[in-house]
Amino acid sequence: MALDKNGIAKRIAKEVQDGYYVNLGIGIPTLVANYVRNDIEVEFQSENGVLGMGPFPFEGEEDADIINAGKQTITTLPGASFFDSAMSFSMIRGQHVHLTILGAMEVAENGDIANWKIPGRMVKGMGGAMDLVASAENIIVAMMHTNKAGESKLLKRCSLPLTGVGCVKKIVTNLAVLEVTESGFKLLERAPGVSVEDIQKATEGTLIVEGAIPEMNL
Amino acid sequence: MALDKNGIAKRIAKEVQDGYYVNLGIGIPTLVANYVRNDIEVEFQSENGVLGMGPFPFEGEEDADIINAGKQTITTLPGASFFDSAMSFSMIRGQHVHLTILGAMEVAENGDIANWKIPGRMVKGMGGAMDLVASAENIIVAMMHTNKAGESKLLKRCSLPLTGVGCVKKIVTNLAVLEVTESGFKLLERAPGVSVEDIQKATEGTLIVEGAIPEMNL
Amino acid sequence: MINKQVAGVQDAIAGVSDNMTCMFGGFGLSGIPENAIAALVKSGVKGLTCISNNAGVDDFGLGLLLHQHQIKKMVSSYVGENDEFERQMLSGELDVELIPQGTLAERCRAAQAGFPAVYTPAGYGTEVAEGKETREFDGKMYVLEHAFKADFAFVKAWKGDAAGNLIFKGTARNFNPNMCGAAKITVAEVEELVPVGELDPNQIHIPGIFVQRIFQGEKYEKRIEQRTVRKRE
Amino acid sequence: MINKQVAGVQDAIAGVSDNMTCMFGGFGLSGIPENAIAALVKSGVKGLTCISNNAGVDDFGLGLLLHQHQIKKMVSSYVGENDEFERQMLSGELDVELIPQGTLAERCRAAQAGFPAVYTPAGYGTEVAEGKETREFDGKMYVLEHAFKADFAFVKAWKGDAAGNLIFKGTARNFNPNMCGAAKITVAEVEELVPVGELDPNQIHIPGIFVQRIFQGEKYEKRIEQRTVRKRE
Repeated sequence: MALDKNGIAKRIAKEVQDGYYVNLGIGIPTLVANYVRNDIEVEFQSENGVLGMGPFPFEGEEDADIINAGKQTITTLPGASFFDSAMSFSMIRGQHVHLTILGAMEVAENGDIANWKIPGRMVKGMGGAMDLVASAENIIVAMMHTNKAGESKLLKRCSLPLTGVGCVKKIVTNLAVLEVTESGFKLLERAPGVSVEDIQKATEGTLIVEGAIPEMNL
Repeated sequence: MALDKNGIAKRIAKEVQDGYYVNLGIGIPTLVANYVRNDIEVEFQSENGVLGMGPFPFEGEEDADIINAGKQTITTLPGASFFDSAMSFSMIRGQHVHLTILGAMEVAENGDIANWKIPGRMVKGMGGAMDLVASAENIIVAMMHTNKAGESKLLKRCSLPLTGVGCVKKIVTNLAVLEVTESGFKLLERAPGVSVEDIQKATEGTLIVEGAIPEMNL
Repeated sequence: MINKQVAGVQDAIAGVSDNMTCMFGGFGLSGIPENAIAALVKSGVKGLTCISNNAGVDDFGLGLLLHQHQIKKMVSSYVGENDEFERQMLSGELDVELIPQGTLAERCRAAQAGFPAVYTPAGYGTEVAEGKETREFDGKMYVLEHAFKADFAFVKAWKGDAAGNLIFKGTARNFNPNMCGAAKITVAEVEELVPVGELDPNQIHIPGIFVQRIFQGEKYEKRIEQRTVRKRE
Repeated sequence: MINKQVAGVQDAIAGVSDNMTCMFGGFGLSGIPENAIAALVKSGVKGLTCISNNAGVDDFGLGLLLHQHQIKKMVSSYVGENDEFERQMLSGELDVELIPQGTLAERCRAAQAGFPAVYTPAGYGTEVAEGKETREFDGKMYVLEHAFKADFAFVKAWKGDAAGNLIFKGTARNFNPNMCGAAKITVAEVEELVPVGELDPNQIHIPGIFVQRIFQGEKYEKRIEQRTVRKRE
């Protein structure tokens, strides 16, 4: 059975390691924070200028001056810090942030990513996504395997304007976990009950299947 | 009579205008602070990371953590701030500091300055001088007109390794006030009792004398 | 101490004229110069090029200037949540230049710090880099991005003093410190103007040298865009 | 919270080996990592390239490492006040690269912030620019200066916590914040290590993400180089 958004977030949470500073994009990535093991030490950075984000505030305790990059009211944990935008992107560009998790409209088998613009439609902008994907050593894309029209989002070449080139390392979708390799999308894991054929059918780009593909352990 | 170091400082202090942020080099420039009119508002910046320097501390109140670029213990005035070296040079490079006053071994008639290195001798380094002269819009050199051997320090071309090119605007020496112009050192003022001939004799570079040259009003 | 205090918002915006380029601090509606924006709306100044991470919402922030057709061009990283913006953009009335958020921050910082341009990896290989110089360093590609040139920077801080020293609060800090000194004239508005000497010199985020005018805003709405909360258990 | 605290200076300098490049914060003797330097002297590590604005005095600061012939090269802006330094430099034993102070600060910041190089006007037309790329922007000439590449950065702060957050005091701040995160491993020593949560998140100069190891120094001499005072009237 294909995963839902929370399932994807749950699977990605397993990629988060002890001692990681992590930047979470808007959407599914935001949910990842809910599933990180609590026996490891992880800090969440938001590019608008906070490190050490905690959960949402209790009702009545919201502060307009303490938000995340999704403009949501948040709290901070002990050890947190606030800083300006230039310093925030120093953390990102300088690769001090270990892991970036973000959504995508398309990913190509060479690691290109498109997630900011659909020609002809109102374009909202790239925000910090172009800095994040151009800088992070470790980028995981969280997305549905196909779009609303049922078309694959894992392509030979992106058709939409790019956000970054050759930068995506891993993709977790509702159907599978895939690694971007020199020869294409290498299938690592299947969602529970999803077959390799299902994944193949939903993948336009080159899919590499080697040996038996295990089911995700969630 | 030629000025002493305090006389030079006193004359330069008249160049400091209301609302100026000023960086003072080591030596004669440091003395300028003592002679700035107290009916104008001026703030002194030191490139090691302080704005709003005050006088030396009272005996027993020295703080190893509060020094100027000459490594002297200092105090700060109300409204002062501390900052890191990168921000300090942002103030300088970004031309937020209005006036830089520094010493020199040689100045050339095209505005070149040499003040950091004598080949064959122990070289201590340029410190912040190269940043200051390359950035400041308004640079005044404070120095003796001749060196200890009696040789002119106002030259056609500098003989020593340069600190910066075409940057000096004004020079105040023990003998004169001079402006650097496209055609050479323009004599603006004489030290009290010093003749134009005295100045001409002590100046190797092109000296421009137009009309009567007034004595300095100290 | 060099005194930067002006009587109020009218003196603070003096000199802003048609077709100027202005920077505005803030991320979403957090940390925006509310009082300066309100005064600019009243002033009727037109043809502004605005450098701001976002463009406000329909009835607040830069959205107020958009609504009065006072903005000719926006330079931003993200401009969602604004119907009037969308309408003007799609009709071609409004020119929009979208740039990466880190690039926006660093082009401000470059202007503040006297750097002509910076090499950033952001946007390499995308349409953002089209027509721009690119260059390899150590096997990685970078895009040359130039320092902004702006006439005014409007920033908002939490506390400040007449010397122009500023302290920001929480994530309302964002682009505000990077814009100070990045324009010919920096106008800072603060929630609280404290007596000179009250701010700890060690804890000042932006020294007064980067600020030309400072005033205490009359009031701050500090609107929240996404009120997210959790229930007490 | 990611814990950066190490037991003491020995753990803090673990991994420093011969011929590495190390950054040291401080201006003159103000804000230098006294405890790390003392431990490096004891460790006997040799062939170090040191990036530091100054080189200490004969019997303190980096002068202690020089005295034991542990330094191969100094990258500094000013190296006076040190006889042993002079002797080693003139004899050719010690390699010295002198660079402008603002360039030194910005090459640190570039490394911290992921910029490969910066264009600075400092040193243009001087021997500092020899062999370097120069370029005109808007009629002014600039020199391309590259980000430092260092193995360790040793910095000293006033207060810190186990998360690696740092607050500096007075002009002892200087190069210390710019060096945090500018090397593969940043080692911070503090006068006082406070419980996590005690530092105001709004007033932290360097967030812990830039620091890999932190410890409280056993003692600080904080020597004054030029004790200048005035008499009470």
